[in-house]
Amino acid sequence: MIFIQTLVFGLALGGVIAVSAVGLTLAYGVTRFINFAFGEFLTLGAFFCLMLAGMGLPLVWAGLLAALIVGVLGVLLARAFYDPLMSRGLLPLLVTSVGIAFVVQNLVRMIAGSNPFRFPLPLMRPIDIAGIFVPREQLIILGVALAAMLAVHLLLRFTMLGKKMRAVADDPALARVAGISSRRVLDATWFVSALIGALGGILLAITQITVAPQMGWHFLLVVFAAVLLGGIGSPYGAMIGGLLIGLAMELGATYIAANYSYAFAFVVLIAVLILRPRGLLGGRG
Amino acid sequence: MSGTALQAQGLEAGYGALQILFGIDLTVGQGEHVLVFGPNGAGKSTLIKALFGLVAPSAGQVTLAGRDVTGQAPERMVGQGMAYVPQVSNVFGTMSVQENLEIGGASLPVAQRNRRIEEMVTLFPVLGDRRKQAAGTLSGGERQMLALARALIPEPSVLLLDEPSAGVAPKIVEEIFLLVSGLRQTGVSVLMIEQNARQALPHVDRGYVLESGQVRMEDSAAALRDSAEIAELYLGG
Amino acid sequence: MTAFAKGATGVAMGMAAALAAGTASAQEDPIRIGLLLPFTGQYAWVGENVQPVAQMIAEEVNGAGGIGGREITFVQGDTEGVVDAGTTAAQKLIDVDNVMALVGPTSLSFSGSKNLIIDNGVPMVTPTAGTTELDRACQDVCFRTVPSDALGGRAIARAATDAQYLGEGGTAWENPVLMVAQSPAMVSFLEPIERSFSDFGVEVAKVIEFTPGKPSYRSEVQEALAADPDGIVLVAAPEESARVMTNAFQSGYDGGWFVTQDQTNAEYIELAGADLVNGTYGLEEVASEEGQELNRDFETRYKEYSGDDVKIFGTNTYDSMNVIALALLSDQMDDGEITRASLAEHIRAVSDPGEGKTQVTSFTEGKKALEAGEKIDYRGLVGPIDFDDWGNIAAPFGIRKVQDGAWSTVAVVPADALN
Amino acid sequence: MDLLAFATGLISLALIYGLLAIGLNLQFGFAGVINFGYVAFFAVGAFASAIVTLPPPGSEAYLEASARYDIGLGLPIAAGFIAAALAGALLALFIGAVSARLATHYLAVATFAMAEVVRSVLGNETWLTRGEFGISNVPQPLGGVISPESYALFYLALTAVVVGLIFALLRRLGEKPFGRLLRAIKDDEVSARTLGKRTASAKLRALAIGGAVGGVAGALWTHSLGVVHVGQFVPIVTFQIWLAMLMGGSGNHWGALLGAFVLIAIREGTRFVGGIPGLDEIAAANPSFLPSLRFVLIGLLLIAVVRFFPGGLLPERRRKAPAAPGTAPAHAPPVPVAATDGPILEVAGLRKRFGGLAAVDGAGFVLRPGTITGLIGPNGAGKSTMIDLLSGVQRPDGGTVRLAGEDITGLTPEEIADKGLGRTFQTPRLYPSMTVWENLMVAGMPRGNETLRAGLWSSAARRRAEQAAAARAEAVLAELEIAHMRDELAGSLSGGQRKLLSLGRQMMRRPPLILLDEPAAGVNRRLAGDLFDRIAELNRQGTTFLIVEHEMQLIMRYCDRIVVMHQGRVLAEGTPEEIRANAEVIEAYLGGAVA
Repeated sequence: MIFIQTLVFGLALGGVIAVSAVGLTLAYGVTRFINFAFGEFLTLGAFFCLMLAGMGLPLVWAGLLAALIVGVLGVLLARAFYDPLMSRGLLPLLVTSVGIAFVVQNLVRMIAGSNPFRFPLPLMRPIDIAGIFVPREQLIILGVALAAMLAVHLLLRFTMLGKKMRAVADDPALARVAGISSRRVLDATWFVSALIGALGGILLAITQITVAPQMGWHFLLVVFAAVLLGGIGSPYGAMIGGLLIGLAMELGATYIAANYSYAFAFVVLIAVLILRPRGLLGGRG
Repeated sequence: MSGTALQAQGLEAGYGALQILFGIDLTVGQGEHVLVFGPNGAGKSTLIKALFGLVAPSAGQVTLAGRDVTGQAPERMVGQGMAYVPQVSNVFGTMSVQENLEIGGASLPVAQRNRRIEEMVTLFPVLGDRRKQAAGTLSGGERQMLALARALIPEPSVLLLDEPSAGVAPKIVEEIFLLVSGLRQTGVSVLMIEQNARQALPHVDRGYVLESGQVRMEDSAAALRDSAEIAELYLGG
Repeated sequence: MTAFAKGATGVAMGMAAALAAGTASAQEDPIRIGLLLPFTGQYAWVGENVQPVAQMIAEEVNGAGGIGGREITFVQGDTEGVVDAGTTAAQKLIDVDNVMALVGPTSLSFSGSKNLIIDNGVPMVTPTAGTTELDRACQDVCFRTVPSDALGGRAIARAATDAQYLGEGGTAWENPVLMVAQSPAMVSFLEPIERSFSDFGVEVAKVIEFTPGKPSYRSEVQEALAADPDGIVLVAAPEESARVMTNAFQSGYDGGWFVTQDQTNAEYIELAGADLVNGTYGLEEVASEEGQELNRDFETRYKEYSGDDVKIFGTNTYDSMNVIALALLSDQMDDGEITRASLAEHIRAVSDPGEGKTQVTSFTEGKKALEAGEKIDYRGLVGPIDFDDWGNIAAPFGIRKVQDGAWSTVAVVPADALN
Repeated sequence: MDLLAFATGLISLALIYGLLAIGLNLQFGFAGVINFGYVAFFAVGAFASAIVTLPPPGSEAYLEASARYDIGLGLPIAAGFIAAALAGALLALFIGAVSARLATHYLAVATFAMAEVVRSVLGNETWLTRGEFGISNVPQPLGGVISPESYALFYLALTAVVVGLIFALLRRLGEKPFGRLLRAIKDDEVSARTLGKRTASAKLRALAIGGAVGGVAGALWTHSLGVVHVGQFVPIVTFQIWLAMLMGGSGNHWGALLGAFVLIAIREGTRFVGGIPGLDEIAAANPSFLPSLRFVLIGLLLIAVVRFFPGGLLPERRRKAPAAPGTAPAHAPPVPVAATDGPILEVAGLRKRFGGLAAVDGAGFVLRPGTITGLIGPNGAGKSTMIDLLSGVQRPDGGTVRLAGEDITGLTPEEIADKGLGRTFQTPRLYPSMTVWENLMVAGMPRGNETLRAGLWSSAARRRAEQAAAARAEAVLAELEIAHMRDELAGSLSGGQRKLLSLGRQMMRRPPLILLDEPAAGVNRRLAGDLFDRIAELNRQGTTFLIVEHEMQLIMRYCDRIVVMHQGRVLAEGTPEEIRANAEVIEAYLGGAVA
């Protein structure tokens, strides 16, 4: 009984992680580096949503608009800071992304202050299914997460943009030769990555009730774990990885030690990586 | 032959301090099939890359149907009507055959793209049977076909082929040359570099022999085939 | 210029900037007080909550002519919530800014700056460090206007186990669970609460420690609920507290809650939502009926001043700043000169109880009394503010409860009830 | 106001961060590990040293300090530093074990996660670390003896001595064969392996030293403050260390140290941000405004340093080689191979597939000692793959390779190199950031001299080995006529000079069999001729050669025998005359129905 209950909780947390992980891994697929500033897309998404909702916009619209804004911001950030370094190898990009994370996170604090805000979702009693509590918020999260993942799937499989993204991810040199402007695909990728990140941030805010400047940075580790577990650059891997990490965290907290649940997620990750250095569905490094 | 499709004049290129090409002059007429061959290290690959903008020429000019396209980025070359099929890894392995073809027509309107895909499938029936299959699982010959088809979708005026016989089982090689030869009906001009000269020559109109980054000979395919100089060139004097 | 010279110039320029700023500020006249608190990092909210209250008092002081004509100004010393930054921040405040007193630090930074504070004899009156680690940490210069968690924890256990302190309809808890966040400010409650419950005849069914900063605490809550508690004592920062209570609500829990003085404020109700926290018990340091009234006055005044509700450590800061300001004034009136050493003595002088002393509850009141030549005993929002040898205060506690979206006091636990 | 006291504390802190940056530099700069969890070494060092030196529970000192913790060994402070170094090194070895399996990105994130696990353990295992309470009675060296006023100065001196000592040791190490080897590995690991270098263990040692240095920094830190608390060791510390290292320039320790001083100057200098008109008004409304602005600046700095100072403030300087020894240049004797009358190399049925492509498909041939054999064939015939298989750079899927009768199939490049097979690469794969002389010295140094111990204590025997190698290097420089390039960076050489140097590295080792992959490609004709004359000269002295080359005139002129490969197989074998007359070979080159 407790086990099933834990699974229910783990799935919802996993959904949040999975959405965020898909955003991160999409950008990796095309740009070939792990964006340490990705957590800030989550933070910005939650804050913009909060701000827009505060201005009287219905929550759903506030969320969508916030995601769009963050998507555009993502493109601008990438153009200003990442693009000039694209030819310089991995380390400059990684370090720059850490720098951007510092800047954005602290800018948010400069404007919004340090105290957490409540995410304006009304309190709801859980649904009781044969003694298993299913919180309604979790249903919302799972619903949005599934919709987001489905949207990513449709994008990648059935739109020209998605196919171009996959082509660039598969072989950037060949994509160029085939006449695909990597510039525009890159922009589109950053837009989608940041947008999904923002959506993940809003889901995270629903899960954790509060919105605070450090939320994305803290959550980033878990998202990393999911991305690596699934195999870096593989959106479907990220989805599976996210769900697994969510389950591992809740199961670990329940059955091993609550205060080690982060550590537990990472131990699972490192163990998997030692067995499968490229993650579950990863083809390349 | 009604005009010049592709022309290079005094083309020089290389990698950093290492110069590979020393003043190449070359023309491809409209609808003409031209072979460039020569020993290892002669600069064939660098030539085709310089023509397509993958290597920036340090001097000289490349014109496409009279327009100067020297050093333009490859993705713009495609828009100008030039297509290029690299030697190896020339298909998107994680994507299906159909998707590979769609990528080839990414810049075309949907209707035209679909029409071109159907035309290509007619031209290469094998691809039609494997539309859903991931390109990474195709055989060497099928890959070359897919790569050719993808490059042809936007109806280029000039097609550059980088060693189409590389990495292909010997018995398929002839088949591929026949396929390329069959492209004459579409009117596309072809510039092919190939080491496998003897086997390729019968399928082209004209040939250039490259050595040490310079054009050593230029003649009709038939004349080159019978030249005694060639064997000497390959095996040293 | 060689690369090395460039680098060296960079260092020199940084140092020079530091020097210039240091000397510039030294030539000004105001009395500087250091805010040795985290303003960034995980605990940034602490500094953010304390500073406006301190500023409000400073404006009151400066508006009334300052301390012998000198204004009180603040210098931020951001501890970033880590030890080494806390130490360098303290170094700068003490050595460069030459502050007269410190508001702060938190328990975490105290460990790194303790030697600096003692060696330089800088009086500190911290509103934020209730940790039991400070119970016997330093004499003479260390004071705090927050009772030791040992006392707070005992008050919670006392109230939870005795219906008379739980207001109308309240029933004593028989099977409590204790949930504590693993952060320096919280863990020190753990042992006192657990022990005190036992002392008052009720065993804590389960103690759950949890990592702060996690997105959800469903598993932790599930573990707590498995013990079938009739009440949960929750010790955590507001963010985690809101999360735990929401997760418990979502898991169908409808038992009682008891939180520490950290969450017993209007801010917390807003963060967690009034529906969620309705019926929650909280703790407040109060002396008396009168003290409660003072608290309400402060809440109103602060709202007028900042447009905001009083947040964690607000009342404690009010008392810290008043004690410092009154001690400064008293010290200045004594011989016209203020030193760190004399200030520390005057902190005791203005707050200790005594025969014939005038009891005051604000700077303005105290100033009037001092100018009238009286000796004063500051009594604050948190309690009578009578420091023991180690700078601790003993406070009786008010038990509050969220009713109709606001805290209201249901009982007072007198100091002798905690023995 | 006491600026001196303020500065004292900051300089100590800068030195400690400098030490951390140096440790990270060892791990990243030399072992190539992108460690985003470096703070973990700092943490374990601090806790190890604290726990080792704390008075044991129940002891008098324990009671006096009214301390509260469960563990304390009461050992002297020196033992604490040793424990810290050990703890750091052990953690590094763990990372080393993991890093062998993981690619860069995975490693960056895995180390990042590892640091969080370490922090989690330190925070949770309260019996060991007191968790969130922290330990606050960590003994300070001479704590009771030195007066509190001068203690900060004393500790600064102590820190300077410890850091200076480590710095000097590392510098010394850097000039020794061990340091040269590390720099070579940093530039090109595979090529180092083909010179017989045990790169994996050298990297592991660099990792461990880097870990130990981080641990010592932790010890210095905890004893300076007298406290240790898990809350210190957050990820941002790691990135500050990265910032220090990158600012300084990741090639050298001076840079790392300088970077740390700049970091601390900026980190603490930005505390004085404020007083800008307009800023204070905004700041009044949000107390976190100015403190957060500091971190915005630090973040921007991180971005700017990477973007505009790719080499850091203090780029690596060229090292000048010691003056040439007066002894007469002499050739090193060839490495002896087990005496055999038979062939020096026998290849049989060798196979290697890449995906669907059979690059080498059952090839076999034999090399006689003392010959020069040409390996030719059209593009894609499998020649380069053959060289890679023979030298162990790639593992064959099947078949056997015997060197002087001994089976070397599937051995590692370094093992094969030790057995007496040398090789060059088509692109020379030198160590571009090292000088010509150093390139030769790395190649010529016997393994026993490249140990860590040899770097710290140089015995007479080791000095002799160094001198012998240096003498050989002069001989090779003279013979190749590149003595004037002795102190140039290999990266600044022309294509032809690189090929010469690449041959020169083999001349330092003088293995009995050398495989050359296109030695004349990209080299002008005159120089190519010179190169082949050197090869012929070495051949006269007894070295056997297998040469992949496209320049047919050279092959025909210099080779005793020629092996022709086509489509992964050996198509023909014989003397140059035989090959030139072979119709099959001509067909293979020109294409046609060969198969």
